[in-house]
Amino acid sequence: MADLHKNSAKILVFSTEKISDPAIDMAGLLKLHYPPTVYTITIPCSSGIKSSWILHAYQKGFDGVFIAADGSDCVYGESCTEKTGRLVGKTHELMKAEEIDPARLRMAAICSVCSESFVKQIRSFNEYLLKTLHP
Amino acid sequence: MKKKKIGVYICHCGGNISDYVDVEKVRQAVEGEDIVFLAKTTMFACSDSNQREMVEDIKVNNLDGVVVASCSPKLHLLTFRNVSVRADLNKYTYVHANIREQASWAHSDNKTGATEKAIHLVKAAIAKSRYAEALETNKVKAIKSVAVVGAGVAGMKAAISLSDKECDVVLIEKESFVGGRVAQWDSLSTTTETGKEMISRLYNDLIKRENITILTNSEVIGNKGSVGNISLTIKKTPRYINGSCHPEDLKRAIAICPVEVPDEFNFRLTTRKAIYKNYPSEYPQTPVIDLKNCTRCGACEKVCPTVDFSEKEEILDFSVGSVLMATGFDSYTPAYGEFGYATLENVITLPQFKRLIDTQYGKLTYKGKEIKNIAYIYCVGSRQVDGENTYCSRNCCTSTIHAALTAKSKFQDINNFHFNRGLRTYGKQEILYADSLRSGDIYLQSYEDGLPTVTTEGKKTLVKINDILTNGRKMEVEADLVVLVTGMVPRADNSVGSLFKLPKGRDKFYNEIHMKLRPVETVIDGITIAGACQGPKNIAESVNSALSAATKSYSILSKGELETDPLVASIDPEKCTWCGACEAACPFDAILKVETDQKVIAEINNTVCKGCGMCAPVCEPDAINLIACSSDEIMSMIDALA
Amino acid sequence: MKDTETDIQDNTNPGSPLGARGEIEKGKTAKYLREKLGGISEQAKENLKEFNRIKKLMLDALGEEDLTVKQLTERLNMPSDEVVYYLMSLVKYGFVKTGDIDDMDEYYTYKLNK
Amino acid sequence: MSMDVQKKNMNYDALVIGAGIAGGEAALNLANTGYKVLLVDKELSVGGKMIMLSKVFPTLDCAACITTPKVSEISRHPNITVFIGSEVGRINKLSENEFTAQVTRKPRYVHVEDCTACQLCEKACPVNVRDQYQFGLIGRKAAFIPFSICSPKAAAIDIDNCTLCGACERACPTNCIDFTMEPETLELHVKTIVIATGFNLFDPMNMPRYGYGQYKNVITALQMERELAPTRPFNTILRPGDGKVPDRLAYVLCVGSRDASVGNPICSQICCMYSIKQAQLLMGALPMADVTIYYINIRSFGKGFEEFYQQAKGMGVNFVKGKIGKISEKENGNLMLRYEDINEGKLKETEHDLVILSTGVLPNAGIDRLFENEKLSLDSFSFIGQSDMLASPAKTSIEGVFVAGTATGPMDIPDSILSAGAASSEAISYLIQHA
Repeated sequence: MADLHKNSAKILVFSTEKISDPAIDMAGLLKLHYPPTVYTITIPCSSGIKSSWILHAYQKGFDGVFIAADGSDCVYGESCTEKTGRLVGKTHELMKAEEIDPARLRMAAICSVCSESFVKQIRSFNEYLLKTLHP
Repeated sequence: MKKKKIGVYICHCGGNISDYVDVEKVRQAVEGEDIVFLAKTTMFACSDSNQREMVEDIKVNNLDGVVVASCSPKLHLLTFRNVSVRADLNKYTYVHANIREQASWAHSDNKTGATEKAIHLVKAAIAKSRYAEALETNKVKAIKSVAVVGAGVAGMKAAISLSDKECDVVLIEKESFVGGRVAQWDSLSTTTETGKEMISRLYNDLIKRENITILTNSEVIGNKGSVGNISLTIKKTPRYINGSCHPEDLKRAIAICPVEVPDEFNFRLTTRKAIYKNYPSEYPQTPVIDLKNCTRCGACEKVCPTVDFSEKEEILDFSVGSVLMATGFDSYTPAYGEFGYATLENVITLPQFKRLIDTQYGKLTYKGKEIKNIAYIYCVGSRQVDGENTYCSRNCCTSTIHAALTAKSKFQDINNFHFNRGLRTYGKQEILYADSLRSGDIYLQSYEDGLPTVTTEGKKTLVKINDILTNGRKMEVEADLVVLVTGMVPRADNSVGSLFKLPKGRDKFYNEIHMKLRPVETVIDGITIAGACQGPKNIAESVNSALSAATKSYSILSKGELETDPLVASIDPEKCTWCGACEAACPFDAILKVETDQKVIAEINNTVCKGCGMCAPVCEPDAINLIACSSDEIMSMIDALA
Repeated sequence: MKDTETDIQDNTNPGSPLGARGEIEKGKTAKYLREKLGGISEQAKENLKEFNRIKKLMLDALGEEDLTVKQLTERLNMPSDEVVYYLMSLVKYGFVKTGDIDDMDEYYTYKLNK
Repeated sequence: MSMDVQKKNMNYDALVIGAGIAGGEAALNLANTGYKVLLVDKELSVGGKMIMLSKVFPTLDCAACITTPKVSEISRHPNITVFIGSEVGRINKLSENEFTAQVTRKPRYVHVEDCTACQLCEKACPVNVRDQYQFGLIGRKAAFIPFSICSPKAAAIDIDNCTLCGACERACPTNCIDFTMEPETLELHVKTIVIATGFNLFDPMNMPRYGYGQYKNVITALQMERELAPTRPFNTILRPGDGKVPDRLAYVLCVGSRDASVGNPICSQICCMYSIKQAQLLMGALPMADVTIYYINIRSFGKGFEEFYQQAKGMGVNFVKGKIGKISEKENGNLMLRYEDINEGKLKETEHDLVILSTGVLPNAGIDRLFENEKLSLDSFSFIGQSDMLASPAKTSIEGVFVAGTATGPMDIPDSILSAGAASSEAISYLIQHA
């Protein structure tokens, strides 16, 4: 594990069952590689993520948390984008209070075919986390 | 609570997983977990023999649940839930771990990393399994009625097929007339029937059925509910013609109408009036007044008593169990100047050419000039190297050759020159290609890096190519008419698709769940797709997919009842203090304010709740959890992944 | 096996007099068919003989040293494609296993699976 | 003859002939709607040709991952009865929704319900013959499990090659082997029929200039398919002539397709794509190898196909537009391909060490002869004729008889599945309308 950390940060991804999961699956199908210390937890909708989960991940040693949000494609309605944005904002405040770099929480809209965009986002996030946390 | 006993199965997937993930190492890493009673590896977890073994294991060892680590749950979650059910377990005790798409394939460049990740993913699944409880599915009444959106050949066939199965159908067409693209064609390959005749045949079949409602000039503008009971709001624009119009009156009305606009039915080759019908036998037989272009001069009203400008737009509500999308395709419109399109006057598209040869007799002329030499440039808007349309449009090679042969047999002295990129007359269509070669058509081919050019020299239009079939020789044809073989593109107007949140594929057509396992279903439960809205198809292929989609929509509803996941939100009445935040967050009005034991709290209406979880993070006292996605489960998964 | 009037279940087998006729013992039915047919086909007999002969030759040769297909072809003086077929069958049945590949990454050596 | 036919009391709503991917899909659709289905196949397993494949284009899913769950669902569906190792005989239409069909069940000599697939019989059997499920690349026993993911997973006895030594019986722990089994012919009543008899592949022995059969390093694409499958015969890619790991492989497309001289002028629709798929898999399995595809036109017309073709080019697969004239063999087993390079207009010759013939799709003839009192029309290529090809592709010349999959002509797996969807839709409608 120690070796793995040299070039890959530990990232928890919250992904949604119907929209971003298919993109992440397709990234695998197309063998678009990304660091193997990126783990996905699937939830129905990105606007259902609790701040407490994200903070728990940092406590447990995750370097970063990435929300693969539904964006405007959300099957539960357009308010998803705004609500997810709000909970990210709230979590950022909580992170600041606990002196965690807010940039360790990232969000991007990943639609069902955004495999390349997902991998790009994760790679850049990984670089950022390695630079700031494991220089 | 008694300690659980679970079984874990780690799949080789015949090398797809085990070539990169050391499955035995994964097995050893998880077999010691406290609730794991047995852990096995298997060549194909989904195989019949392994499924039987799982059932046996569960029964013999009284397991409380199983975890399978294999491919994406999109493929086989249901397979293994069913295995659990066969072993008398509740299907919600099953937990899936995806170690193929998200481990072995994603990290095929790093076997150690892939194995480590697989171990963590399986441990997280085991953690989730600890909390996975038996749940009762929600039973929902299914309305035995299907809305078919789009009355082209796919939609019409789907409607007939559903009606045959004693299922009510509402067939919704945005245009004023049914028949879609096929109604625009006369001669079709492989049959002597014209496109118009085929549509007439289907329409005559449709209208004699009492369980089909046909709505033309109609669009779905609202959508509520979910599979089994979907409420649609439909806007129906009036035809402004009341009752059946007398043919003679109509002729007079059309003659007198002073408006002339480009006729889309003939791909703008001709014009039509503001009151019109596209062709005499068109359905419905009532003409329509195109109010956007009508000047309200009132001339038609005077000669045709059925004209009625007082008709109002109607808003209709329909409740259906399933929606079948058959919204078709658009024909690619070349860019300004692409092979001379819109800049040279004798450059037209394939659909325009087809209308041209259908509507002319004796001599083939375009803009007053007689046509003898025709150059066809293939793959315009398809197989693009620089553009977004990287796909092949499948049908255009055959369609072009058929049109070229039709032109040759209908008009004299036609010379066809096909500037192609490799002919794709697949299957039996090959015969048509052979016929064309025999008739003397000339084929010239290029690769994508040496496409033909269209230039003018004086009054001449020249098409030039370095022909790879003759050793890259520079060839030049003086063409009277250049036909751009334009392919199929997704509908520019995707309003109905976005209304239902239908996902699109890389080619921007609607995407099926799985090309081979579930080819007509979408990730939106109860919405099926048929015909060319899913990707380029010819008529027979569209019909096959339409009938498949009809069967699928029907089978969802045929029992009159369907089961939905009970994965809804739940409220802890102890913690809830009713602040109303959840009610405001819920997009489905599933949260009610109730009074119990002198306390006002929130309550979830389980039949309305869709389990999105939007209410959970906004709850200050943290009283809301999603079943199967509770904080306990997520936190324990995070612990296992850390 | 089943009463003729009942519906036949999935994947059951065609009719068999076993059980109906007391004299044929379960587990010893090959003898019954041999007697009924009056022996077995010459071709099947020949094929078995040939396989046993080649199997013995191959296993003996590999017993001396590890060999490639080419070397076996020379030792056994038989066509190399036949060698591949029989050798790979013996790998499948567990008599032989695949060893290392040569420096050119072209030919594997094969050895006895002890 | 009629003396032998047992008129058992067997009635089904639908008879589906052929348990490949199309027949299986049609049977499941009918059964899930509540109809009783009899599914008949002449092979020892359901799954048809697809279950034998490695991975499938353009998604590179493994074929087993798609077929096995369907096969498993078929075998346990309460509304589906499966007769494998069985052939349909004469069929008569008695009235609007009443057909009689004779089905002959060949003995497997194993009681499937008792077999645990322990393979002890296989171990005990002394016989070795070429394994038809590995297309002759390797041997199998006369007592054998057809292949690892077959369904039902049970042993069978190859009676033609069995020496009746009895070793298998003695080894069998459940006493499920039974040489007293005899063929039986049943007559059943059904209300509708779906024909899903699939296709045959062109036999390249009919094109001697390619040397198939004579040159051992000329193989068919289906043989390569087995070499690439998870249950592969050699556990790596070897050329069958001498066990060499190949490094200059060539695909010859349109073998027995688009070729009026061998009686098959039509395009087989799948060979370009399966060859491109195999080339991609070979690039993965043999990273140092050169793979060349000799083609006339690449027909990557389906959803995601063109992108898949471009992906193969990107991986380094070499595409040569050329017609192969003749193949000859060198002493070391390598092959010289003489071809006309269409781009350069020259005759050329190149050396390869393994040549794969992408053989075309031919009709699986004979089904029309089973219909005794009605005529099942064929098209001009002997595929089953479609009476209303564009508007109702699953309808045949006989009302109540429908056709699914490649029985009507070449098509790929997604199209076969959609065509099976259409056939079952028509059959369900027919059953409801003629209830």
